[in-house]
Amino acid sequence: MTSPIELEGAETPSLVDKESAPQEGAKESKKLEGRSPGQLMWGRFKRDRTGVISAVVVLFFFVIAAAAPLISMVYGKDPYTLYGQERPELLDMFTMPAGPAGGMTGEFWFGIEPVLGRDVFTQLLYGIRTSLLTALAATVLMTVVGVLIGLAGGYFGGKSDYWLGRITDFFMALPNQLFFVAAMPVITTVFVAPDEETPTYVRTCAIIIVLSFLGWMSMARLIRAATLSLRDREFIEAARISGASPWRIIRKELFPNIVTPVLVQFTLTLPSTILSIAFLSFVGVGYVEPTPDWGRMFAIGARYIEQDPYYMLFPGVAMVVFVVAFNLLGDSVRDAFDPKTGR
Amino acid sequence: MTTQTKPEEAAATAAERAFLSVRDLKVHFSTEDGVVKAVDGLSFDLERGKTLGIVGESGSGKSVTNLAVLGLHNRKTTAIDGSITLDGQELTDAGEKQLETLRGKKMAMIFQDALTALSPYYTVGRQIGEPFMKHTGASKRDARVRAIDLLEKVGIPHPQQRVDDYPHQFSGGMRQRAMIAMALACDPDLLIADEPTTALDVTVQAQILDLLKDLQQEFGSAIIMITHDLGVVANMADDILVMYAGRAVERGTVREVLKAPQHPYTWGLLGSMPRLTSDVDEPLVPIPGSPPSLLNPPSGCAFHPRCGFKEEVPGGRCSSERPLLAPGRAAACHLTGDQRQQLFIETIQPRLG
Amino acid sequence: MSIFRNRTTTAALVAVAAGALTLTACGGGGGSSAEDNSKSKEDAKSQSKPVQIGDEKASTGPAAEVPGAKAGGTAIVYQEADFSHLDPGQIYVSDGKLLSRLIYRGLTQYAEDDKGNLTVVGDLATDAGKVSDGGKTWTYTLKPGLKDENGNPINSADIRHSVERLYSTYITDGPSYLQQWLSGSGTTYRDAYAGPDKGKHLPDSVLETPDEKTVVFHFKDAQPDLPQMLTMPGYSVVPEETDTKEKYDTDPVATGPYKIADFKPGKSMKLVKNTQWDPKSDSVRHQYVDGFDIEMNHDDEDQTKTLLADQGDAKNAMMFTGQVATTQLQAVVGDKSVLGKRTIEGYAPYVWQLNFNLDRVKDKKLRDAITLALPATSVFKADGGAYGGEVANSLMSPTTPGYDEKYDPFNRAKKPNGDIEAAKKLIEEGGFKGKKLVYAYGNTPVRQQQAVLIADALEKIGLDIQKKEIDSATWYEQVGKVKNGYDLYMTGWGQDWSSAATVFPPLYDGTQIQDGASNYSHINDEHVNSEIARIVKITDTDQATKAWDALNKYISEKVNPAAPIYYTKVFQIFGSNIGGIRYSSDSSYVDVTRVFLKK
Amino acid sequence: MLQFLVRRTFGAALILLLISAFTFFMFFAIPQDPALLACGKNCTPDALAIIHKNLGLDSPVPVQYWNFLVGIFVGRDFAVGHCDAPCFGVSFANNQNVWDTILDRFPLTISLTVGSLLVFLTLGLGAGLLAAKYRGTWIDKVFSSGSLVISSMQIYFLGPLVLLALVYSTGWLDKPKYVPISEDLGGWFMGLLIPWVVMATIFTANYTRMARSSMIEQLQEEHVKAARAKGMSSNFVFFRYAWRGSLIPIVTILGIDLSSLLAGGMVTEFTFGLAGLGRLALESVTNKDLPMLMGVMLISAALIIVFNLIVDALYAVIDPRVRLS
Repeated sequence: MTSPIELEGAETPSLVDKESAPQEGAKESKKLEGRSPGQLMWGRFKRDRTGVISAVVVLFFFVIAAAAPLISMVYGKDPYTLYGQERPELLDMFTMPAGPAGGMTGEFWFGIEPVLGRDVFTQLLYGIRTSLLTALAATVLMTVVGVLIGLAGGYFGGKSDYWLGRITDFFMALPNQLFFVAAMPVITTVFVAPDEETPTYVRTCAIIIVLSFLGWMSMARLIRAATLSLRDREFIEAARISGASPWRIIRKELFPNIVTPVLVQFTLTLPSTILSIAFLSFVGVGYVEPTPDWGRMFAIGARYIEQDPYYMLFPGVAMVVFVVAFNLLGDSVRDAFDPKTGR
Repeated sequence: MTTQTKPEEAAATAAERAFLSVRDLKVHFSTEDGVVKAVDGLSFDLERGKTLGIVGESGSGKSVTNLAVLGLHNRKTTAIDGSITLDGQELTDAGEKQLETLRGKKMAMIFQDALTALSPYYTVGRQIGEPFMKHTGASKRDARVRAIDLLEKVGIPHPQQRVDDYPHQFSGGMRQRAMIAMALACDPDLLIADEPTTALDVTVQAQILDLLKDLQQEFGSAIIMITHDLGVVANMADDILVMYAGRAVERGTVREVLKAPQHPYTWGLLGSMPRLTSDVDEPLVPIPGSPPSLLNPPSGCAFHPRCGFKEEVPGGRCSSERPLLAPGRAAACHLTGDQRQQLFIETIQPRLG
Repeated sequence: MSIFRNRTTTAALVAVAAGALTLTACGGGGGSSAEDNSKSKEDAKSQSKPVQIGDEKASTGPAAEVPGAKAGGTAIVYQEADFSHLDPGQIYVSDGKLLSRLIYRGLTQYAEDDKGNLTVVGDLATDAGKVSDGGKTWTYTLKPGLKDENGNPINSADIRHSVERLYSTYITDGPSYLQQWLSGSGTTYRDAYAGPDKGKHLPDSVLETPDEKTVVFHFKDAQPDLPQMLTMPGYSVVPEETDTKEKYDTDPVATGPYKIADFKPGKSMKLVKNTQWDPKSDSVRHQYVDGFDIEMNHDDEDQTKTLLADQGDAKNAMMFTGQVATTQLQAVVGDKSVLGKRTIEGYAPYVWQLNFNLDRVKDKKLRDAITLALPATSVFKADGGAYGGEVANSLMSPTTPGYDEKYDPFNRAKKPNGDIEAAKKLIEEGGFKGKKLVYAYGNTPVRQQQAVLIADALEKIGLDIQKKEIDSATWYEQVGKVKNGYDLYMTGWGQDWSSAATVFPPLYDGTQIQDGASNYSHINDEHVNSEIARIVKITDTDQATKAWDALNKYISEKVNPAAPIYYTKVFQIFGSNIGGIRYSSDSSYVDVTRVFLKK
Repeated sequence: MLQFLVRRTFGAALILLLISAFTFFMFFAIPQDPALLACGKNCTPDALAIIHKNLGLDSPVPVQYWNFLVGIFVGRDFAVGHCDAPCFGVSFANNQNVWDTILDRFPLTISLTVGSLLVFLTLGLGAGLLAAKYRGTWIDKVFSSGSLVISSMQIYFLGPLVLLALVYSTGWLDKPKYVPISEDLGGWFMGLLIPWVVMATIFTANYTRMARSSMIEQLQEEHVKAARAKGMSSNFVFFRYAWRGSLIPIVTILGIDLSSLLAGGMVTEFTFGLAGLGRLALESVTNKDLPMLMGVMLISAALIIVFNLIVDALYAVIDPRVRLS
């Protein structure tokens, strides 16, 4: 039993499990005096040091992603100029950065890219920007689709649930990553004139569409299960008997109770979406040269890891930090919503 | 029956000393929001063969008390102070291993909702037999025989077949009976029943209570009956303890407390209970306000923010000074005995009808 | 006629080093040791002299022993992908060529000395061929006692059958020189004869087998290059009685020193000694090792790392068409115990050029500007670093007879990485600023990087470059369409044998423009067309060579249909126990016929 | 039960049919002639026409699809020879029989996937259980955060690193390779050890988290409390009562992860140069080799369906409520 249900308690007639969780009961009694669930969640979250730090880290990534153009302006480099080509002394005869540690200098903070000789720092900034924004859009879209389908199936049950379930099964049975790879060229070739460069926004849209088209099922299943378990609960029944419309019940009664699984799933999905985008770029159907992309940096870095491990260093560390922070943040968000399952 | 001697034993000792004795028990949880004083200085005694009813609203500390007796509180976040002695043995400082040998054998618990308290993954028979095997070293087959025995005793038809059923194949009442059978597996001396009938409908409720009474007579166990339903207490208990905000506010025999309650909170409880004899048009009178926060309980008498009689006490003592509960038949209230009697007779009793 | 292609490789996923899989039959080449990079053009020049024709003595086995060679042991071969074909008639690419050197024999083959000089000698035939009728008739006599792996004798009927089956519809991928020379150019030869399946033979006026040992070819025109052409693996013998047609591609019959003992498509192939092969009948091949275990699915990087580490089995391992991976160059070059001792290096015959689609890029000034602006150094370095290639000064390869190293129409010597200023001037003169051009590239990491480099340079001179990525597996098919819709695309081409006659006609003959033809720039110049028609008929090699050189200069200066960018090089590494490794000018990879295990 | 089986089989067949149709028609939406792949260097219109005929590309797309479906059950004749049922056609790229190729690659993929599954279930669940058992202690922190950090590294990052550390620089292990289990058990095990572990890492953390959090959740369940109230030892309660309940969400996640498992196999095979289905799939996609793509797609989907059946069976084994309703 999750605590959002108990928070509902004040306005629902049945609260059978209060006594079984005395700590909760004790705390509820205070909550009921004043603060809203949101404030409580925020209060609890604020006290979770790991959560706050992870949130700061994640926020930091989003901020630098958003401010990439600004930062690069101040820094005085951009991710497209081939510095190594304009200044041949930057690359050695193997087209690797000539300077030590991947060519890190006061001028090129994170070194320069092998072969083409672009600036790694701005490349990473813009790469994070590309990946994050694409992943965010895709994850939001697949979350929305998943929640809607899950709610519809779980709440209405019967035939619609059956068919939605079958559709979900169908998509689950698809070898996803294979389909990403197979579908991407189709989308890009169908929508772009044969003699024009595929614009980056078309690729972005294609990636978002493909990923969310094939990525909503876990969310839908989760929400369906949660909705099913909630549907027959007394407070829903009560709302139904009191004549509330299905939409109202979904919105007012069901939705607040599935926020936790949705948020937790969202925080799980976002990093994995970033990794899926990286996968697409890795096999050459996602972003292509010269778009700076986090995932593509891995593909490049993996190619030169032995000669120039420093190129991989910053994207790699950044990725690990980001994914870890995001996962910890997910835990904290869940704890804040539902202290029982936390640490 | 393997422990035929027990009832006589119990009968012999019950008169001499309390079987369970709780003294100045404090159970404090540390949570992220601060320290919750779930139980704060509780004392009571219980003899063998007797039933103590603990009554109170949600969050008044009655369930916590019993979890503390069983040692099932979270040891990392809970601080326990005071003493709990069971059959002369101190429980608050007992080790986990020691408690394990006591739980199920000397003291057992009947949970409120058998649906959640029985594991869905194992058969009823197995769950009943498990403690028997553990405490008596019986074989699997003996445990099964024992389970069938117990199921029969608690009134499950065709126990031979039902013993291999899973809890979800039982009806609500049957599940509760199975739950009771599980608690009785080793003929415990102390039975804690945490709202054993709340989740059941009224006819089944009565059956279960009758069952408990019968069993108590047969085994001579002491029972703690936790409930917020005064009707159940009236039916079952010998003594009553009324709890509010982690403390006992009134104590006495069933007759004393129900016929002549002394604490305004008890009055409130009685007033909010429907009676067959009362006029249909007469509204129930709920206690105004909601239970206090245990993180930050009200000063003085914890009940004073909801109490309708605090003006009767001069000098605002209700909000500044905490009333104490005297031993024996008593109530923790600043009202004098006369005031209580007068108020009860003049304002409360007419309402109760 | 050869191009870079390999359709079974997942090229999109691999860092394709140097030229991925390259094609067969090339003359010339570099030395067997790793020289200083800058010197190799000199070496190539000395080796791009015309091929010698060997006599009967040079064609008589057994082959001269390789110094220090020992018999026994099994060599392990790392390959990235499965062989695209096993049917000789379908073999055109290098992996098949190397394999065919071990398991097949044709009428002629190349003998090679330590300097990479090539001599055509008889293989199944007693010599490189006897010419008559002004070069129109060639007569071959088979050596005595030849047998295939089943012990069936190989006679003139088998040769006739091997030629005739090339006309069958299931033969689609192999070279078509012989068929075209015998029965008509383009695909018209298929109309002349439909293959042997219906019991019909080519008329004696075309192909004649007067007795069991004699084969006579009658051509319409003089074909001075026939002995070289017949060394191509595509013209290896397929014994008539065991020809399974379509299925031959997976289960062929061996005639060379080794035969296939076990073949798991896409995974592995085991070669063992072919006991029916008689060393006395072969003046080139050896049979030192007991067999080859070919393990597939090792990409270049993997091969290089494993061979460089030289642990356990890898000591006995070698590359076929693998190359030192770009990413491993530093490690290999930096290891003194490896470089030159366990590596071979040499020119591949390929010229990478940026084709202009002349149907769309019509202004020569624009073409010249682009040619001048190309960052040739950066582009070749992206494809294998310093050891991957060399800036190209001309459309002719240093390995092709007639190559002129001093010829430099686009100032590559002084400005190897592009002359932006000069290009800008031309752009301004022509008013091309802001012109939109579509640059197509095969979608692999290397081509992507090159696209960035090229687009960057061309945008600097004021052009609007639209980069269009294309599946690398069908790259040549797509740019090979006449109406491909692209303006600029890079292709690589290498000679099939040591003559410009295998370069200029396919690439620049305007009469051959059609879908699938290799005239990628669609050049259709009267003078070029007539010159090509004239030069291919010249039987005097020196004279022809001079004429090709002159035509090369005309094409670049007067038409400029394609900008030369770089020449590719081959760099391979071997396990420490592999002996006899030598760069082969014939295959442009290691000479597999003389490999042995040292211990 | 019979009805259930019939329904599941029917459903599976329908899913496979839909996937094949989806793939087929999506493939033909690409404005590129699939015959180009089989065409070779001299891709003249004549040659193209021959290939169209050879590969059966000369009929309308729905007819081709029908031929494909029929071929699966009764076999087909191609210019390159007869293809026995089940016939998934021949590769455009090299005329190989698709079904034979798949059969050939299948054992590796199954070895890799199942092996890695076992590794990450053992490691992940083990770490999760330990973390839950010692919740709040350093053990919990080490296992929880350790698995989180490790799984944040990707196969194509971790793989080369591991190779460098264990194979190239030290020579402690041989390069990963596939030896059929029937030929050499030890070789099979040693050859796949690195791929198993590397592939398992990306999944481990998920299971550690899941095992940990659902154990913690289960430990607060009433029936767990009830079991302790009747005197069962905490270990007994932990491993019998709580564990059993935790399995349900874990199995659910496992069902969801199955297709990622195939994808993980794909990247792993590629990273270590192993020739399995994943590599075949990538090759066929990048090459636009339709028959091979269809074959791999269908076999992968069938695998997922079979795995899902196993997962459903697991539900029934774990939870009698599922079994008996």
